[in-house]
Amino acid sequence: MDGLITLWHDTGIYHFEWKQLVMMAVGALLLFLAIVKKFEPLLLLPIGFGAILANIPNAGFTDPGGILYYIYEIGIGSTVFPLLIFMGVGAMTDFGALIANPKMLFLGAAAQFGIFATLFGAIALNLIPGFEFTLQDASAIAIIGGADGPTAIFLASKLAPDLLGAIAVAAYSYMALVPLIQPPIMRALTSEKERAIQMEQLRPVSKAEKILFPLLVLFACILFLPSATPLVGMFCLGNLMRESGVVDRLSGAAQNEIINTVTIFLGLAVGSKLSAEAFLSVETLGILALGAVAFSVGTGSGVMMAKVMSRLSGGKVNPLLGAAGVSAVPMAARVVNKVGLESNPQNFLLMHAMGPNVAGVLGSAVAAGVLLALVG
Amino acid sequence: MDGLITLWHDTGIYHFEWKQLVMMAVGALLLFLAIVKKFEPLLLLPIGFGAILANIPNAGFTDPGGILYYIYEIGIGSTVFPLLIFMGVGAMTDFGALIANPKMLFLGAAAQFGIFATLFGAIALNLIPGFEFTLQDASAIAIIGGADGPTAIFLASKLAPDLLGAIAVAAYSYMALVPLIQPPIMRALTSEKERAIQMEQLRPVSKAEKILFPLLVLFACILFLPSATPLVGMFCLGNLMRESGVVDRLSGAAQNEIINTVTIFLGLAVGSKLSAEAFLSVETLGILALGAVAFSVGTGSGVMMAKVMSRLSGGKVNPLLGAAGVSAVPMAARVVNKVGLESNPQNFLLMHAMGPNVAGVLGSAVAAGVLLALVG
Amino acid sequence: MDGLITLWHDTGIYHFEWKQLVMMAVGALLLFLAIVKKFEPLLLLPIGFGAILANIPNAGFTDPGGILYYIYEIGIGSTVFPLLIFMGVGAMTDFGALIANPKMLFLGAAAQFGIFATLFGAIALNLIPGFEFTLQDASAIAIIGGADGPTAIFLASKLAPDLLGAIAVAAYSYMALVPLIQPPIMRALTSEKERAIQMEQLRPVSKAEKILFPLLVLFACILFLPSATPLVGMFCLGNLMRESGVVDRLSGAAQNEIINTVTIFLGLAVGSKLSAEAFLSVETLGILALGAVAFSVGTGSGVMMAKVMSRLSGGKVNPLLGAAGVSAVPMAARVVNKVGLESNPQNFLLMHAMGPNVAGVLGSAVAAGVLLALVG
Amino acid sequence: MDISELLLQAGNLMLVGMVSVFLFLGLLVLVVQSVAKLVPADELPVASNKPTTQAPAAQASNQVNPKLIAAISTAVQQYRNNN
Amino acid sequence: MDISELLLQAGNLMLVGMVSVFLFLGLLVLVVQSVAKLVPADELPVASNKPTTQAPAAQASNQVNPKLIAAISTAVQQYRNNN
Amino acid sequence: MDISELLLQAGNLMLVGMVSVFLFLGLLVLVVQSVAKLVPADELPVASNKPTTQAPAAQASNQVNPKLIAAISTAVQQYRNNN
Ligand code: NA
Ligand code: NA
Ligand code: NA
Repeated sequence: MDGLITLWHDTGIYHFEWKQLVMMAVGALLLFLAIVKKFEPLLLLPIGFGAILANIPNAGFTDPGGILYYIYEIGIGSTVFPLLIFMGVGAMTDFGALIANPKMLFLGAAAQFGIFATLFGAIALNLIPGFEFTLQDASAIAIIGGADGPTAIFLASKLAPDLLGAIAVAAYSYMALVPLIQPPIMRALTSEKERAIQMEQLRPVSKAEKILFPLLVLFACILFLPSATPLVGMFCLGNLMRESGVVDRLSGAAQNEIINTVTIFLGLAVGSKLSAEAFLSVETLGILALGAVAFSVGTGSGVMMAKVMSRLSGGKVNPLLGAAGVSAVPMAARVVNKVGLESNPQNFLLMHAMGPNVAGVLGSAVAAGVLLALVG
Repeated sequence: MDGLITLWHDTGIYHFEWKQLVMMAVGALLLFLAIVKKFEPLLLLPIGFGAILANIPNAGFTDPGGILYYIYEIGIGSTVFPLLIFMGVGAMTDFGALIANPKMLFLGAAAQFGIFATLFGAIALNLIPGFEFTLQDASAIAIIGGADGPTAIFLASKLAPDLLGAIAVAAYSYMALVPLIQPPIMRALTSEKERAIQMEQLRPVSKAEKILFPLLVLFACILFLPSATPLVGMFCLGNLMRESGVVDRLSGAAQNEIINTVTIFLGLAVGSKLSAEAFLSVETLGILALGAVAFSVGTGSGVMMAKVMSRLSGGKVNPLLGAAGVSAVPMAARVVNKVGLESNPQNFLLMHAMGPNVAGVLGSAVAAGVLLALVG
Repeated sequence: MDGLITLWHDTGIYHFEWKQLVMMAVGALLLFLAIVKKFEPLLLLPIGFGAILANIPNAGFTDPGGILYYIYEIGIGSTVFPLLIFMGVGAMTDFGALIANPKMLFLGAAAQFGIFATLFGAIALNLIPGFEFTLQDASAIAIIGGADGPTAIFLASKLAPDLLGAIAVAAYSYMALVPLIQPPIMRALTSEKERAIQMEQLRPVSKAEKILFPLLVLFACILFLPSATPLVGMFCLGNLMRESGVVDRLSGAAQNEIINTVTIFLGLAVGSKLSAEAFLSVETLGILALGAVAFSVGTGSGVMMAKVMSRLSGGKVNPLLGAAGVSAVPMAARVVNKVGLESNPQNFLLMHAMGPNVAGVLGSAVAAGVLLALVG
Repeated sequence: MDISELLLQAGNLMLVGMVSVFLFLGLLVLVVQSVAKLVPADELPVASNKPTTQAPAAQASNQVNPKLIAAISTAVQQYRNNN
Repeated sequence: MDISELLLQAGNLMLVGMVSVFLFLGLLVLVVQSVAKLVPADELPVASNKPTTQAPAAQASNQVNPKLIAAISTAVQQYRNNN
Repeated sequence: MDISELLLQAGNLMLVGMVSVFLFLGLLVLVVQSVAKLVPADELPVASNKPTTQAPAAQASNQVNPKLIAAISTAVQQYRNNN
């Protein structure tokens, strides 16, 4: 019965270190949030499961030859997975509301202040002993404020791969928490009267405008910000496939089989970066704290910008719309709609909030491009 | 017209060796079994086709740069393909019947005796000149008795890659032959009265139990048998995606696009290992003989265990259910149902047999983990 | 504000060279043809988009680490993508019309004269200073006359990777132009009376014949032309999955998720080869001119062969059918039908033209095999 | 390694393997039984005796007008062509 | 690099970043407005206030006979089993 | 290699290539004709003059109530959303 002793020496029980147990508990917590609380389950379920698998002693999931090793290296090390997700998101995005009211782009711009303020905050955290964030680390952390998962994973994989697990978890968790984080900030910064403002109906948008939009965005990006073209280019490819109407097979593949398959693997790969060494550090606490700051500041700056636009337009813009500028599509737009209905039961802001909402996606891709160009 | 002579020197006819012709005939036989006899066509059709392609002289399918070379190295060399199939099978498996009557797990355990008896048998074959199976070879061969294709391919790719083609072909062929192999053994070991035993209706199972089941199986595996976690982990991931109800997009991808795509490539890759050098040997005959033994012994030991449980329960367990413990889902469960109906036209055993049937999948994954830990 | 200067030095505007601008215009032209003119949009849209991305200065899409680099190396460098497309096309092809009237294979053979005449023409172009096509280059260019995208990409990636972009663009563009290129040639070579010939109804084809067809084609290819087996083998695998009727899941995957996904990536990868250095040369003009010749000669030789067969059969074959022999499925068959209806409103040639049409696919795969064997 | 040594090892593997498999699946029996006691039942319980979701579909199909099925297949076909 | 230097750089990044984002998205505002003027409207314009194509489906489903839906699910199931 | 040599090779390729293509496809003609003689016809033969399976679907769609189609698209949409 030497075999039984060999097996025993091989068991998890024999090899466990407390750190791995803690990381498995973190994985289980993510599964709980995904399944019971329905927090971004499409990502947090595979991330949580990946975190559990990656921390099994003696199983070798993340060693060369293990399945999570291959998935991470092929999919995230190459940045291919977040770009494919972005292509799929592009194919699922309707820019109609934004094209009808392009000034909403300013809200998507303003909300990115959450990113840059957090960057400053992350560097300021270095004043506290124990934190030693480089500019690269700080930039990768700050992009949590973009409220856009694939952008955060893309930038983190380029600038701070060691922090990728914590950054992705923070980004998706706070995106799920948008209905809790945003309303108090929105109410604090606006008056009852402002929140009750009704918007004019959006004009119809022609098919040609919708087809030209992704091409013009890409063109502007090529001219002025080439470092953002991987993200923006794949996003625009997806959107062009959608709007052109001539490649429905491909658009369908991007929206369904490709994005679904990649989501499973992306989640597992992110989870595989939730190793005890990388995650159980004071830096993770800092990242979680900074992420909350990022979302809050982004919401606030979006709302403030919307207040300015409301004044300038003579009260035709509901300041709540600014909160949708952080992206977190379509959650933030729904929150805007809900808070708006509280003040005025006739006030249906959902369509209007889709404009700043998708503008926020472009805004954070642009911010990521700026960060890549300047600190990458 | 030198060109025509060059072409002639390039033809298959000019280069054929008889061994390649024999292997093409083997490939054609597999196609025949798949298409005309409907033996596990989803696997045997691509395996047979892959065998033909791999044995074309001068075509280079399995040389570096050839498509079968890439598919094998990327998919099976890395063990990624069988694990993805297992994820898909997990997403297609309903553990309800097993959760309602967990004692059926003992039947899934007993049927694994087919594996370990075959391991002993494979070593004993070394007494015959011409056979030189190592313990690794014997373990990979024995797993045929697990009646589970991806488990067999996973273990063979780790322990005995040279035998992978023969092992996979034997595993899928015998799974298709379950309706012929099992009934005589089942009838021989049970009395008419035993076969007529009717089972109590299964209790309803709650959603929470179904969600917790894959997590608890994974947890037990982490604690006691980490070497089985690649197989069990991916299986449980698929099942959790299914039962959680919050990621239907991902569960659908695992059950459809991923498993279908991987099945084509897995079959071709297995077929590419049916080269003349590896397959046309006395060892292949040994593997085919041992595979038949494995299925028969597994069926018998499952039935014997069920007879013991029938006695202990005072005749509440139909001993036929033990035969479903070899897995071969859902074929073995259907065979149980059919044999049961012969003795008692009111006796619908299908649902009851799904319990030991899926238990057999877990059982052989556990057995694979034990073999990996002890001889890997 | 050093940062703004750094960003400025990073912009596309600062770095553009006129050649890249020209290539982006080429990409935009392909998008225009795809979206507005509906020229083979499934391929030309991703090719055009890929061409734009590949020529962005400072974005690194085609440098090691860039997404287009990975896609090209993994998918086309390995020849895996065109072979998977071919598998999907096989799964979508119904050989019924060809099996019912196998003599149509001669039309598919005759139309390949477009390939070999163009090969001669490409070498003859070397008489003009500035052209220096090797036999490999000439063969890759000539395959444009096969009117089959994946075959052209497969052969070009093996024989002349530098010309791949121009060859693929020419192949798909001329396939889209078939309704303009073919009718004048067809009318010039046939009399009104010939064009009015009505064909006998096709006999029913049994399921067994349809299942055996791909296997027999593969077998003939193995015996006589192993160098064509990668293309023909994957095509026959797809067709066997379709016709066997026992693996509908796999056939569906080949026809949908696999081919759609691969099409996006194949297009992007081809587009990534449209770099200024490779494309902006006199050779590209030569390739475009030779491609037009190839289609015209192929159409003409197909029609002439059909006239011979019409004579030999005593006027039972409509000579227009020869034009369908170039493949370009199903466009060429539709053109035949349309031109036939002009001369005789009762003359429905579509079904009859599907025979030479799919024969043309086999014919150009065979021609590609011959070229690979003799100049590869 | 000579054959008797190998046979001994194979026998040992057989013993250890079967013991492990029974212990592991036996543990699962206890775990599942405990969960069943601890977890409250669903208010509208999921029937455990449906092995696959296809069964009800197959049943239902007997009650369905064939013309309707034809119409639906058409729609599905169109749907698929568009995708 | 000491912390004050880093803070300076972070501040600089904040300034440059926000300026770039506003310039870029502001440029897009102008571009979209120009396109709207230059491009003719569709004859049957696409309604811009439909965020997703699911909305009409969801609406329609309220009007549909549940028995019909059951029949359709059956058909879809069969269709799926064949694929 | 000078140009006349290349032209000679190209001419040779043309000849060899066309001969090969005709021989190969001609062989297939014989093979298919033989198979047609050897293989028994289906009892309910597959009509060979259907190029695609869409044809019957397209036909059928003319007979189908548009309201039904709408209902079905809804169902398919729902089905798809769940997948
Ligand atoms: Na954003
Ligand atoms: Na088993
Ligand atoms: Na052709």
